[in-house]
Amino acid sequence: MMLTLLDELLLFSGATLLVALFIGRGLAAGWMVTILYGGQLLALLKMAVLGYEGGTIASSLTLEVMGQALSWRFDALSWFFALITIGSALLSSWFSCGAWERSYIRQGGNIWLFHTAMALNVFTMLILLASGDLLSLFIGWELVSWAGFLLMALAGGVAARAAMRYITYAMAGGMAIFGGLALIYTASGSLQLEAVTTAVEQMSGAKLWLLVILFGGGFGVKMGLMPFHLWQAPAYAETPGPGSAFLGAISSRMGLFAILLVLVKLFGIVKIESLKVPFTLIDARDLLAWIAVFTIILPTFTAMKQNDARHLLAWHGIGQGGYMLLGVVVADAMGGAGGLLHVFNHATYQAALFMAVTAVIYRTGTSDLNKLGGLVVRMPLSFVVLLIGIIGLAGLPPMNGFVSKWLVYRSLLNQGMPLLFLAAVIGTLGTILSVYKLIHNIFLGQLRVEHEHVSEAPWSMMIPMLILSAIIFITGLMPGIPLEWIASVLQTVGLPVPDYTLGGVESSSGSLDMIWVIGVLFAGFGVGALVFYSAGRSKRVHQLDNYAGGHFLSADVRYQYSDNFYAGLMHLIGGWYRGSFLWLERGITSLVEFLSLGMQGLYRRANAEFYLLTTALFVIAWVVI
Amino acid sequence: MSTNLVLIIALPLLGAFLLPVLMRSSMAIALWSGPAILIYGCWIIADLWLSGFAQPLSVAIGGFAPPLGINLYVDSLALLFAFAVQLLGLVFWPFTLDQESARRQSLMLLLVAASTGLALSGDLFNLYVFYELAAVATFGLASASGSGAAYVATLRYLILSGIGSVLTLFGIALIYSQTGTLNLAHLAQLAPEQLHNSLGLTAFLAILIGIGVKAELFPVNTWVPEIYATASTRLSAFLAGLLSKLALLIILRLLLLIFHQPEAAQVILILGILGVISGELAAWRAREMKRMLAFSSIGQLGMIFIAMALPDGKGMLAVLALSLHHLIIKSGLFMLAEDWGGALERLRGSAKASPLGAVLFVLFSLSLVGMPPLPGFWAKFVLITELAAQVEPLYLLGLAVFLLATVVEASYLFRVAATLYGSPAQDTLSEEIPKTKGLSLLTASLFGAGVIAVALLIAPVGDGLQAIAAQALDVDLYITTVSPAVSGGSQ
Amino acid sequence: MSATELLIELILMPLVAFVVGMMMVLMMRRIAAKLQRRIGPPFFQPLYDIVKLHSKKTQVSHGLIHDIGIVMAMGGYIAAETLLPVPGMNGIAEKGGIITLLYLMMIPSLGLALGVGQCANPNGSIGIARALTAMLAYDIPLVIVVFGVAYAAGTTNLIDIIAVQQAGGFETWGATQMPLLAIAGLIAMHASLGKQPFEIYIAPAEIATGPMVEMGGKYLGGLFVMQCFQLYTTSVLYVCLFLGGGTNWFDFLLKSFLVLAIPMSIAYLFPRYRTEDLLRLMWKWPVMLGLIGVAFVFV
Amino acid sequence: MGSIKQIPVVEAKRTNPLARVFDDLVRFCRSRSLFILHYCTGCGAIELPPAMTSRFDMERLGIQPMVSPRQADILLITGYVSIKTLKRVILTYEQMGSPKYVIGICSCTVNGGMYWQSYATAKKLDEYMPVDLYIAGCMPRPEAVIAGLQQLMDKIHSGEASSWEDYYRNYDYYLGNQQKLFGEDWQTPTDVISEAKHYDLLSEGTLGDHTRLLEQHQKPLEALEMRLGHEQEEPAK
Amino acid sequence: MISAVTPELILHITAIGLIAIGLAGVVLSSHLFRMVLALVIAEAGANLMLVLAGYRWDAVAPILTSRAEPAAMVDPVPQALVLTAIVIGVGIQALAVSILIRIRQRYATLDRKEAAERMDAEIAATLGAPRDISQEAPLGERPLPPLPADQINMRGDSP
Repeated sequence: MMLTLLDELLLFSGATLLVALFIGRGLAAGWMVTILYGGQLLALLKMAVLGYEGGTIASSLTLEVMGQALSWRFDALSWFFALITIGSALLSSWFSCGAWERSYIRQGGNIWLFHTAMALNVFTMLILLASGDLLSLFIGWELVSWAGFLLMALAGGVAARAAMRYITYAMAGGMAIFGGLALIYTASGSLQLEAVTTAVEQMSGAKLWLLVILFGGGFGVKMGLMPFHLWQAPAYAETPGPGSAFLGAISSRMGLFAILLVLVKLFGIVKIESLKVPFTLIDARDLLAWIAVFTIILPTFTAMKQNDARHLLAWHGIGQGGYMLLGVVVADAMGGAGGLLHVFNHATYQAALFMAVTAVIYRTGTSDLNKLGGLVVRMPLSFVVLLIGIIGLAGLPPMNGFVSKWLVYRSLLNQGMPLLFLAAVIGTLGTILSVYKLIHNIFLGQLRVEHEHVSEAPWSMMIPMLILSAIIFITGLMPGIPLEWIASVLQTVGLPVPDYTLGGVESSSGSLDMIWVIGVLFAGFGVGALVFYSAGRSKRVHQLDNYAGGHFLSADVRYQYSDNFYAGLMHLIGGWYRGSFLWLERGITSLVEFLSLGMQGLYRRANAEFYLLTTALFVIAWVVI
Repeated sequence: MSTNLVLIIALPLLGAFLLPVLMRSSMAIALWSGPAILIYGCWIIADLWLSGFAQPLSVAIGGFAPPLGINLYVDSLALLFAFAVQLLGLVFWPFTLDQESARRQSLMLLLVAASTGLALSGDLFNLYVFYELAAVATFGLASASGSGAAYVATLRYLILSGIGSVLTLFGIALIYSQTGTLNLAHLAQLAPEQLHNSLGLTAFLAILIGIGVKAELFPVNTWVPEIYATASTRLSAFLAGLLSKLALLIILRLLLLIFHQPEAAQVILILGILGVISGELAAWRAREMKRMLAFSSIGQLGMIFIAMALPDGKGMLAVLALSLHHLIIKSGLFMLAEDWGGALERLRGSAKASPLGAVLFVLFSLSLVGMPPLPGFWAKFVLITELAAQVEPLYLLGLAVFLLATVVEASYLFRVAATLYGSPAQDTLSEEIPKTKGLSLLTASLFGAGVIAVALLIAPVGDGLQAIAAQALDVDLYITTVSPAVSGGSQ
Repeated sequence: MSATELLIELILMPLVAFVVGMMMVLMMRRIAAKLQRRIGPPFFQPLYDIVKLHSKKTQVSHGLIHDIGIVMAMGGYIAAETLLPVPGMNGIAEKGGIITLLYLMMIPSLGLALGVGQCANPNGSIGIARALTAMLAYDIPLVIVVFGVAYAAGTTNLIDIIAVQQAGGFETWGATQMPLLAIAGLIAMHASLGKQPFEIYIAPAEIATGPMVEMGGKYLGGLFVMQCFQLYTTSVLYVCLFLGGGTNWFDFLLKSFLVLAIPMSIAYLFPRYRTEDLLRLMWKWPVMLGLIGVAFVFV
Repeated sequence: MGSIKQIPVVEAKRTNPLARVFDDLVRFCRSRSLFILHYCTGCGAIELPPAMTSRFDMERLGIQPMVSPRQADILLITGYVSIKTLKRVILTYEQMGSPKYVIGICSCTVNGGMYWQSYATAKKLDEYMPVDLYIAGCMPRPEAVIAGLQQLMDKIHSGEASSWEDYYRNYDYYLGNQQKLFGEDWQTPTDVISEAKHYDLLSEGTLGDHTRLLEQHQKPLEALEMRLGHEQEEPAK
Repeated sequence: MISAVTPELILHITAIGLIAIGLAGVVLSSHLFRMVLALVIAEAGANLMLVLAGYRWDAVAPILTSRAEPAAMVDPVPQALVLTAIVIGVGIQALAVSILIRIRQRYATLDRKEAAERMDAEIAATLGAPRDISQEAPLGERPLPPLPADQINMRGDSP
């Protein structure tokens, strides 16, 4: 049997898993696994033709089970997501090697399980990305869900509870997809990808709606779309450091992949647009777009209230997912490109941010935003990484997040969607607010006495962070590099392709050239610096030499503002949170609990059997007569 | 060959009565005779299977040809279950030897004999007799622990079962008064004219409720949590794993051969849905391993009932797959529960003490909720594709309930898994954490290996099951096999 | 356009902005003085202040980020000026467009925020928190307004937006075409200037000028420079969006000063809004006006 | 108790004519842009609002109120200074950026005024910090304040207002007086000696017995320099 | 057939009536022994039903003698079945009674509710688990722990 390139990649990935599984306890295991991830990346790059020109590469492995044919293949879409997956796995794994690993073991963590779970996640994700029919898609989907569960539950305690919550949500989503799968199978008698298109053409409006809801909901759970977003933040945040970087970067994007594959490529946006929401003026596409913007706004503002750096970032991860979906469902050239570019960009800065926070935890032992401060003088490189990351996250120039958000905005503007546009901008503003809180409370302000002797994170952690920072900046400067891959992805899923250049996008209605923008920005900084440094030399003073209305500051007085950071804002909108959809989850939980109690009562009552028997007889009598 | 097949019922029956006597003379013989009988039974069936068993065959007993005489009907489905009975009888054999266990061993043999009879019998009244025989053996085994709770539970089970047998008898009487025969093949011929009316439906429903007591059918399954909580784990495993499936097999045969009316299917569907809802939800709140498994088993059987209710035998493959899957998984889980019975909270941190047990638990749970490469997924997949193909809203409701129940199932099973892997409370001594060990762990590992083997060999296993299902679905084949006269052939 | 011309434009644009900005600061202070029946500062007062601050002997720094923050605060605006077309000079306006411009205008705030953070003074941090909240308040109507204008013009390119308005003289001005948006934009612009009654983040008597609390010497001087740019950028942006840009420099400057004079005249008549009142005000009236205005654009 | 030393000021007039023009311009700008620190100690503060508002309008002279010592040029001591207040005044003075000017308003700052008998007030302000200008009166009217400020402007323009240098040059003297009042462990967060070195104003009067005493009691308050080292000094908790 | 009241009809009604009485007795009685007795009655009804299924009024007993076969014989099969059923029934009743004796020995009561209560308590005690339904104790921890985003480890106090 000839091995195709895809087979090589999957074998490599499987080998990584086996290495992690069997020699994961060895000290060099981390490095070995990292090198193998590098090998996977090389195997993926051998398929680079997919990313640049499109086409498909099939796996030579096919199966036939119970009359269902299973096959696997890669196209530009898979390749793009696989690139992000393996890239983030490589860097996260690199980050975990050496210093972090040792401290993790010292704290009683199981590093073998960690490496295994990471390798398993990558492997299952690749299988999902390679799925060539709906059944293999579902199989990959479930595998990814459970692999994710393993990684999330690693830390035990709070993490395990969060993972439990995740798996309940994921199962619900999985079952929705399962149901949708069955409907498609019924309609078209096949589970090949083309069958979806056939099924969709045959289906009536109501059934199609059901299908869209089942698939949208099922995939949406993984993406953390409203109102299924509650599981994500605690689950990602409580995962051990590099794991959360990896999960935050790519895991929930698998949902977007599936949405792109099924809803966009196979259903077609046109079909979705033709589904009207009854009694309203909007259609299913608008509905998805609105879900997307609420997914942007609410988690972002929830993030603002977090007091733990990891939770804050994880909540943003949910919110940023909304931009991706928004861009994709707007589905014009710029929107599609923006949504997909944001997948790439988000992976880079989210991984960098989680790594920076992990570095801080590694040195200080806490990620509590109220217990940190002033670390910039002790961990300047981590500060720079975090700064670059938050600029990307907030979508400000000159980092890459700006480009993707710009594209999404432009598409909304071109399509004339003012409310969505407004909502997207509100999300961005909220992001700016909360990321400032993040960087301020960790790195700025007064250095605490107990952190006087903290030093910069070790190089084994620093290098992956710096690489990511460089990627964030370079792709911000030259977004044409990822846009080239995205162009083939857009072609693959049948969306229009924007007219891109190395520095941005050309368009008759206003274009963007990041090389120029960043050029003048840095020139501006240069001029500013010239003005600034031409004046007298400044003198550093101690942080306690500070205006306090004439008060004498001493080290034991905590002269720092970190708690209830946006007090004025919360004064107005604090009351609007109201548990942020927790009521929904609690309501469902209580309902299940209540029903469960009733059902147990049914079985456990002293003479329940007789009641039941009479009910049964009654039912029989009713049916017979 | 036919005599051999009779032997697999007759030998355990004989053994059951002789064992107490043998015990008096020689402990060693008594110790090994039971397993020897079961191994022989397994060998007979395996031999039959391997020697190119393709066509079903009918074995007349006592020289009278059906429909007058009593016959055994042996097709691959029956043979599969008969084999499972013998094998599981061996697996769950109470291996200690004293006066008390002698009684248990002979009751076990009795149970095996009756169960094999249930699997093979081709006559309605014979089924009833074997059914009652199995019930008596079950009562004996269930009350064997001797605690007050076991007695009360057994009595309640007995009364429920008694009502069931009254109803079954009533149904049989109705059928007989209508047709004058109790041979299944004969009934299958007569049914379209004589039994597809409200009288026949009443008879079927009476039998359904009656047999349903054993099959954990929704309204008559209140005995389940009590019996599983008080009886020995091995018995529970046998009851949940096998006996319920045999009762199910009877209902399935009746449904396929005789009562293929839509109303019958509808009732089964409704009861199945209710069973799923009640079982899974009740399990969600269970605080104790065995009871959780008991409730979960009710839910699982509800799913099988839903599959059974599919019209025109479409659910046959699903029923078969789900039954076998549940048989393996539940037996394995009950084996783990042998050491892990009791409050779930006590299991906190058990994974450290017994890693293999924890891994097996997770494996079984994953398969039960249907994680893809494991066999449970394929079983569920077969079911839902068939369910979704139905146009009637009730089936779609069944589909929705089935999917939601799976979510609930995952939730409570993995709560236990999380407890297993959690860190024990501060004041717990390591000796206090229950560990899985010895024979039960070995047995559970066997089941675990089985699950993995099936997962790896899913393609051939699926084909095999499809063949079995196709054979079981063929009513004409059944009729011609039992009474060749109809088609003019001769035996 | 040759590279030299472009380079000259890129140098000239911020320079002009700075000079005009200083005059705008002067105008602002003079208006305040006139309203309070004072004489007000002399003509070169903004220049005196800046020169004095830069020539202070003591330059207290709290760290590198403190310095960089100020550089970013100035540099961001200097870069923004090159995206803002003025009569005869377009700079690189077509490479960015209005969305980029709005984002570049956030860079100085972010830089300032970083610098203030490093100052390790809670008054400053509170001020920044309030400033960011205020940004959340006024950016929402501002964004609606920008959306409406860009959608009406069918482009995000400021040069095109201006060209569309200049096509038919006064009738095609944004303010004539979209009066509601113009009003909303004016209110949002007023709030974005951070002057009374929207200067909760400075609140001298409460949090000691908030972000500026630890800024002395060239640090404060940098912020004075930034303020010049800020006034210029804001008013010129408004002129470009609603008043048809400028056909010549006189026209252009007249409009810019007039636009700025309106909020300045209002500013000194009101007491300060609290943060939540500011939010409530900004999210209510200008947003409502803006949305109605956008609806008209769509009609 | 030492006395204030008259240290000759070296004229820093530069020879380059362009530089002299530049210096002149800078001095002019300094004199025309004066930020007053809002630090009101006594009853004299009541005269400042009229001086600022429409009647007298300090802004026409380029004088503005500021709230933070970092931003301000002028410290106005507007009345008696209790000992407790004096600590804050000194702290604030040291935090102001040079060149900085102190104006004592009201008689209380000159000689204690009506509080001359009080045990709790500092009588002579210039024992604790160099004062550029006194505006006597109880209280002086706004006209007097404006006149005083104008006088200060002239002094700044001509380069005479350099009392702030005196604080660095004679730090030992001022510190001695402060220590006498506040005790031996008196310390402000500002490291004046290192600033004196920074401005090249270290002279014989800067260091002395009192500064040695200060060094004994002083908790080190060196600036937290940015560190790039990866070696942890102490293991993280 | 319904128009005339035949013995057959009466007997059928009797059979169904016996079953009904039995079932009602099982459902309504609160004494375990009475429940067993009610079961016996129901079983008798079912047996009667079965006998009736094959009985013919115009025929003789199905006993083969040397004489020539009569024109009509009662169907012998149900009678054989009933015999079997009665044997099984008696066996089960005996088992039931023996269990009743054991229950009486253990719990000193044969009241249905009380026995069930005692059983529940004993199960709970042996398994070490809280009783599933209890009026006294609270429900305990929810299986799906609500993890409000803003409440978990807010200050990082917990390890």
